[in-house]
Amino acid sequence: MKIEMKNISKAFGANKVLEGVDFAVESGEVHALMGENGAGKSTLMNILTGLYGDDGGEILVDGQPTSYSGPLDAEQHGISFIHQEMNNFLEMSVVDNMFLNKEIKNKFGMINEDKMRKQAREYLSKLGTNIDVDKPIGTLSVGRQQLIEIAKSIMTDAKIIIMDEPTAALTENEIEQLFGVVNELKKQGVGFIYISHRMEEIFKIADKVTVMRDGISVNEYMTKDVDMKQLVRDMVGREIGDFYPDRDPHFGKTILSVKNLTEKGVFEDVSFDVHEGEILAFSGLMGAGRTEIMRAIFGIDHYNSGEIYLDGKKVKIKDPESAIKHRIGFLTENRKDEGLILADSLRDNIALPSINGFVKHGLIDDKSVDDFANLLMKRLTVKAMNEQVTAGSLSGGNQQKVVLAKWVGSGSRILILDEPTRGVDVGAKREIYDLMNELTDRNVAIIMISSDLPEVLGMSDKIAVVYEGKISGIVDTKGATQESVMTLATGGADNARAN
Amino acid sequence: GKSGLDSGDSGNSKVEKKSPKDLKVGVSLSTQSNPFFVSVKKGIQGLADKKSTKVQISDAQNDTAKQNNDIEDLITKKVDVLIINPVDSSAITPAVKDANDAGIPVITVDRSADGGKVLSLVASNSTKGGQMAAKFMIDKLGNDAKIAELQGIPGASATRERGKGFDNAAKDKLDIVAKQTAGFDRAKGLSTTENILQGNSDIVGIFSQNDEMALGAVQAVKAAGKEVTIVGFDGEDDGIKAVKSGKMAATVAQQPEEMGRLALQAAYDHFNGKTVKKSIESPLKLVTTESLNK
Amino acid sequence: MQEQTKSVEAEKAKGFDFKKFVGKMGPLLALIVLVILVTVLSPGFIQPNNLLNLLRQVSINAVIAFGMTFVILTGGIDLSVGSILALTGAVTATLLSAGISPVIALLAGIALGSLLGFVNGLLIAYGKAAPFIATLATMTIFRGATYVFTNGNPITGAKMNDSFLFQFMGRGYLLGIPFPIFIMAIVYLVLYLLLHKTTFGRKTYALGGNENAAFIAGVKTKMVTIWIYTISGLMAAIAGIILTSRLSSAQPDAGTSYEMDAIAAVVLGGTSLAGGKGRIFGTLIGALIIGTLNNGMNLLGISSFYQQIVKGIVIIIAVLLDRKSNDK
Amino acid sequence: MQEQTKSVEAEKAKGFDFKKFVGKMGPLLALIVLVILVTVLSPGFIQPNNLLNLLRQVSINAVIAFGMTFVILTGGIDLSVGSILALTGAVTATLLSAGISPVIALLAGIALGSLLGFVNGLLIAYGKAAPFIATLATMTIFRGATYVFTNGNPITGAKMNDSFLFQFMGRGYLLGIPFPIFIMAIVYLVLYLLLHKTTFGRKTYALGGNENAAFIAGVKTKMVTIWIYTISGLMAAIAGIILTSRLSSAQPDAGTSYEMDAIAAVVLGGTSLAGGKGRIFGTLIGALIIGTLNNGMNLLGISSFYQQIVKGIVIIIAVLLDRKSNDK
Ligand SMILES: Nc1ncnc2c1ncn2[C@@H]1O[C@H](COP(=O)(O)OP(=O)(O)OP(=O)(O)O)[C@@H](O)[C@H]1O
Ligand SMILES: Nc1ncnc2c1ncn2[C@@H]1O[C@H](COP(=O)(O)OP(=O)(O)OP(=O)(O)O)[C@@H](O)[C@H]1O
Ligand SMILES: [Mg+2]
Ligand SMILES: [Mg+2]
Repeated sequence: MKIEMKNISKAFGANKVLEGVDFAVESGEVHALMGENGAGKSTLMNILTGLYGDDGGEILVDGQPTSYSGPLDAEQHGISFIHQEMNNFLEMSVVDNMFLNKEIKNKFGMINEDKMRKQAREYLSKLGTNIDVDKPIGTLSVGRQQLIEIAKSIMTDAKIIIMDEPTAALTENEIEQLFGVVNELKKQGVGFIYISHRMEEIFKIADKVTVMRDGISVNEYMTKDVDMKQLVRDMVGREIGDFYPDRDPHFGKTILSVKNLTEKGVFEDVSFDVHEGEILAFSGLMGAGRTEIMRAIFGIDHYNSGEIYLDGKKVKIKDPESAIKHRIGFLTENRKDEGLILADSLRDNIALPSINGFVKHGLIDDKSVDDFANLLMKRLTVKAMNEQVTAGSLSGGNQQKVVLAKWVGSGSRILILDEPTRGVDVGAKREIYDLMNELTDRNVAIIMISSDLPEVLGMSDKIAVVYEGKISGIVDTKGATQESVMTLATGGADNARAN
Repeated sequence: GKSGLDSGDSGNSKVEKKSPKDLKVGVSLSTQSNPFFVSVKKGIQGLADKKSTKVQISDAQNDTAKQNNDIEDLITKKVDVLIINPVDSSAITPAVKDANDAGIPVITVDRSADGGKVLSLVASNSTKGGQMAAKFMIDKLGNDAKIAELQGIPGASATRERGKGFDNAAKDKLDIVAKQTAGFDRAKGLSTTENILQGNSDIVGIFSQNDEMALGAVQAVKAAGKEVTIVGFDGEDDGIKAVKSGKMAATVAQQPEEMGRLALQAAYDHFNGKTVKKSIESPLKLVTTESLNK
Repeated sequence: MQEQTKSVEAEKAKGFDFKKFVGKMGPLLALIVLVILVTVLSPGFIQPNNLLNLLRQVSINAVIAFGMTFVILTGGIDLSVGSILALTGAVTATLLSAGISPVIALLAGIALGSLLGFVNGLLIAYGKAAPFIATLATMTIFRGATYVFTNGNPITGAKMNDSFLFQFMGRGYLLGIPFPIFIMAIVYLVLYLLLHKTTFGRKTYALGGNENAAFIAGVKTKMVTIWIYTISGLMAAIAGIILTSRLSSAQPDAGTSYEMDAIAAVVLGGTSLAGGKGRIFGTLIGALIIGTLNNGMNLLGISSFYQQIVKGIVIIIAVLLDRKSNDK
Repeated sequence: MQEQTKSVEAEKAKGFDFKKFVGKMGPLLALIVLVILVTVLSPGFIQPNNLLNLLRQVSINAVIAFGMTFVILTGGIDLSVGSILALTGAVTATLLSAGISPVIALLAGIALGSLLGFVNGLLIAYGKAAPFIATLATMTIFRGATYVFTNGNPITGAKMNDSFLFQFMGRGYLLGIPFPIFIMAIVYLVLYLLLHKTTFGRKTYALGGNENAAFIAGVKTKMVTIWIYTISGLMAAIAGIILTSRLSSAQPDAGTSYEMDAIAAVVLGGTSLAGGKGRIFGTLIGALIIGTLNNGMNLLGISSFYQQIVKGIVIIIAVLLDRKSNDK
């Protein structure tokens, strides 16, 4: 199968997103699609699979002009799309999710659940997991949901599989597993469109890469003929030098100190210190409990025992409001469910945690809220028409920047960033890193949870590694390697200490 | 502009004579989802058509506030006379006063108004009707018979007055073992009676404060295979039919059409310069299976 | 908002999952407790006669609530069921009184109910009106139409009572059991299969769980929506026929506020108003709880004023318990 | 579901934003069209007297609907307002009849309404009950309590009519304008400021838009929820006082189904039932549309049966138009 998209254009109102994009993929190859946040990658794929109409251009499938009426139609013609934002039914079981709208029926037209279960298990085990298929999918971690999405697409016997940032929520192990499956399928003649912001992956898995910028496709390369620098230049239109900026940390006094924090069955005996100006990274496998620890500290979740000290004083943080009063900020890992109010304007989103500071004579001073929002948006280079548009209309990466803006704006002295660069393009990533440096220069302490090991090694001063709810080690980033961190993350603490 | 309250009495100017066909009559009825009041309307409309009187009829849907609004709107339309069938006799007072202020005479039907000036009240005497029902049951069932009572919408004047008449006359003579409200509603009359029969299988009579509930009771009694003397109130078409066929023993029949006619006639009389009686009693009669089949 | 699920997984590992059991069986337990309570207070309650009585009384609400379950599972609501009940009842009664064959009259009533439900579905699926407001509007419209059609009078044609078939619907007995109970059982069975064993059922859940995702998965969300409101209208029509037959007459104000009882039954049965979660078995239990309350309090001779208070409190307790057991 | 919003932004760039204007002004345009229509059909409509009349009629629904706007903005609903109205009206009337000072009686009524709303808030915030079902239950409970309290009888103490202050609430005039209109205006102003100019208002929107995100951003979601239902109860109490004063009597069944009119006003005004989106100005317009319809159709002498049909159809048209203008 060969798909060619020629001269595709698309506008949302006056926002011209695509202005003549060419892109092609065929069986047996992995073709990466790269571009900044908001470049229109997801939009292009949505046009291909018929979710959006296009405003011009043509789609040829095996040379024939084609258009699909919708995702199901595309799927039935061998094109399967794993969306960037997962489309799951959280209350429904894994198997029902996998077979939605393609249920297996018996001869009475009733659903044959046993057969569906058996098949679902088969496909999942191909991916090396044995998830309980009767569990509601909402009880699984994001990473596992992502794996299920992938199993779903394999299940349809797709000839072309589109993966829109499939690894954003996966850890190294699962990524390896995924790549194994991709290579296997490639041998069987399946073609892939692979969208990702992670450079290393592109060079590991893709045969070809196309870069989009400003609504057009800038260049297409064979991966082996191109280097990272060139791709970055194509994407952002300039050099950005090193991936990770240099850090020149100056630690102040201990600002946050967590002692023996325990919530039975979730995390246990968690102790660590963070200093002013320090970036402490939390690393670990999917489901290790890093997020849960931070939620407890921020007052969202309960904990059974342990103490939290701020500036040496014991504090009781009972809800996020009191955390914010203590000048802690928390960028959550799930921006759509926990980070943003999609129907509200950027301005209202950004101002929300600090809104009490804008009150004059009991009423909100709208003008200064506007200025405040504008300033932050400029500082974080949020790509949007103005501060009045709704958060829901931004691309994923820009939404991420808005969440960051809101916590930076709240004047936090301690910033907890849970996967801060998930789904963010290289250019923006670099901007976020620069901002992190700038914040620590101003004595802000940052706790960064990241599943991206290079990022952890590149941006932190210390690394706390979490294994099954316990901290298996806290190491200096200087001297740590991917291997030493992974060892801790998989429970081999003794080994690590020996080194 | 004026400040203060809107309830001052206006001077009673002399009535300007008007013939029926020049008269604009505003009618505010409590509800049109009950056959009784549909019949009242029929009575008014029938006479008005005959005499080519213009009537405008509004329906308060049993909502006191809506009725006030309806009457305000009729006053705005400058009707010559208002025929009001109040949802509630106390809550209608301000509207009557408004009409008084605007110099529009008010005739009330079926229920009175507690305040304001009313030209005339056309009604049957509900308390007396309740007594008639009780007396009939005592005669038929003898002293100390066990009976149940189906009550109307709590607080409605019909509920209060019919209940009062019945209960007073039945005191010490009948044994009222169950009293439940069924909201003047046939479906509720059915299920409530079913439940009453379940708990009191030995009752021999049911007094229902209207025919609708009585007709529900008829179904329940039939389903239970019992012989129970059921007495209704109103004399609506379905009720009369049930009495005729012996399913109900009796009903205290009002004559709603007659009530409507009498009200409009009072308006004609008033504008013809005649004095109208303060209270016009619409006749009640006890309709029994025997009297119908004589 | 916070701390969920983890515990569920943990329990499961231990073998028997007590909390999940309570979560699923909560409404049933509530019903059992209620039945015991009423029986102790009023022994007459448990007599077969009264139980049949109770089931017959429940049947109308249950049939409506079964349809409502689908609607609520999609995250919608149908306030117009009471009005549909009245209008279809009136039309059926009129046709019967006009001497039309009972089979045709009944089918016409059912067809009309479905049509009215279909209109609701259209407004919601294509008009994109919020279900609450769309069915609030049609509730008013259909009620008005009923009044216009009946001119405010109940319809009680003599011919209506000639038809054995029609009489049988609401007042017949089969093997000593009132026929409405059979209707309820059949409707339950059909809708149970539809909801839990067919692709249509899965789509219903999907639509309520995440409309966007359902659309992307190729579910024809508009079609499903329309069908679901059609089913609800159809159920209201069936309930209308039972009621009209029981009363031997069609009342223009029949079914007023029945939507609230139906919704209460669905929610008492554990179905989430947000959609995507629930079971039709729960609705049956919910309807039985309401019926037992009504019947029991009548037997106990509790004044109707207090009945309202008790009913409200029971609904609150049941919902709070259910939240708690779902929670942790 | 798909491609939205962007177009709106695009238009903005072009200077005058027609679609946004229509989207925002849609309800107002609908009202103007309606007023013109009624005036043409019935010239009496536009007379100052009738307009004052209309505004006074609207005031009760408007005051309730203003409170309901907050509730609906958080994605909730309050079905109990009609019952709160009745109970507070009855209590106030009883206190007045007992010779208590009118100021105290009025304050007691208002405090009671707030308390009842507070109970709703507690059930929803801490009991985690769905607003629909929680307020459905309290609607029943409060109504039952009203019947118990009044024993089903209207309350019409003579002393009630002695109090000038009390009489003035519903039937007074100030500068030739009925006092309930002033009450409506003051309530509007206060709630407008609260919603659009205070942090509480911002938090209301945030809560309705995404409760999780609002909580994590430091909004005390439970507190806000409780306050919002308290406000709704308070508004119902004010409406109850106006009504009781207007009727010179407290009816136990007062306010039945007023919740529906209030919700209709809010939704006609463009506030989304899903929460997070809408304005209180829209609610004012919505209430005026409903009032104009009622008043206009009365003036035109349309039978109440048809009035219901027309009202339902107008609601549908308005909602459909609004969807369309929001859509693209
Ligand atoms: N439904 C929509 N309505 C309006 N604008 C949209 C919509 N979807 C996308 N856009 C806009 O189109 C542009 C491209 O978005 P798209 O999601 O395709 O970007 P992307 O390349 O996938 O970015 P990312 O890497 O952040 O996922 C963005 O400016 C976005 O704001
Ligand atoms: N929103 C949620 N609701 C309920 N349970 C959740 C939720 N998110 C995660 N969990 C559960 O908590 C456990 C740990 O989650 P998670 O994978 O987020 O941990 P983590 O260490 O923060 O890893 P990562 O940051 O890589 O996602 C998982 O097993 C998952 O089942
Ligand atoms: Mg994208
Ligand atoms: Mg996490």
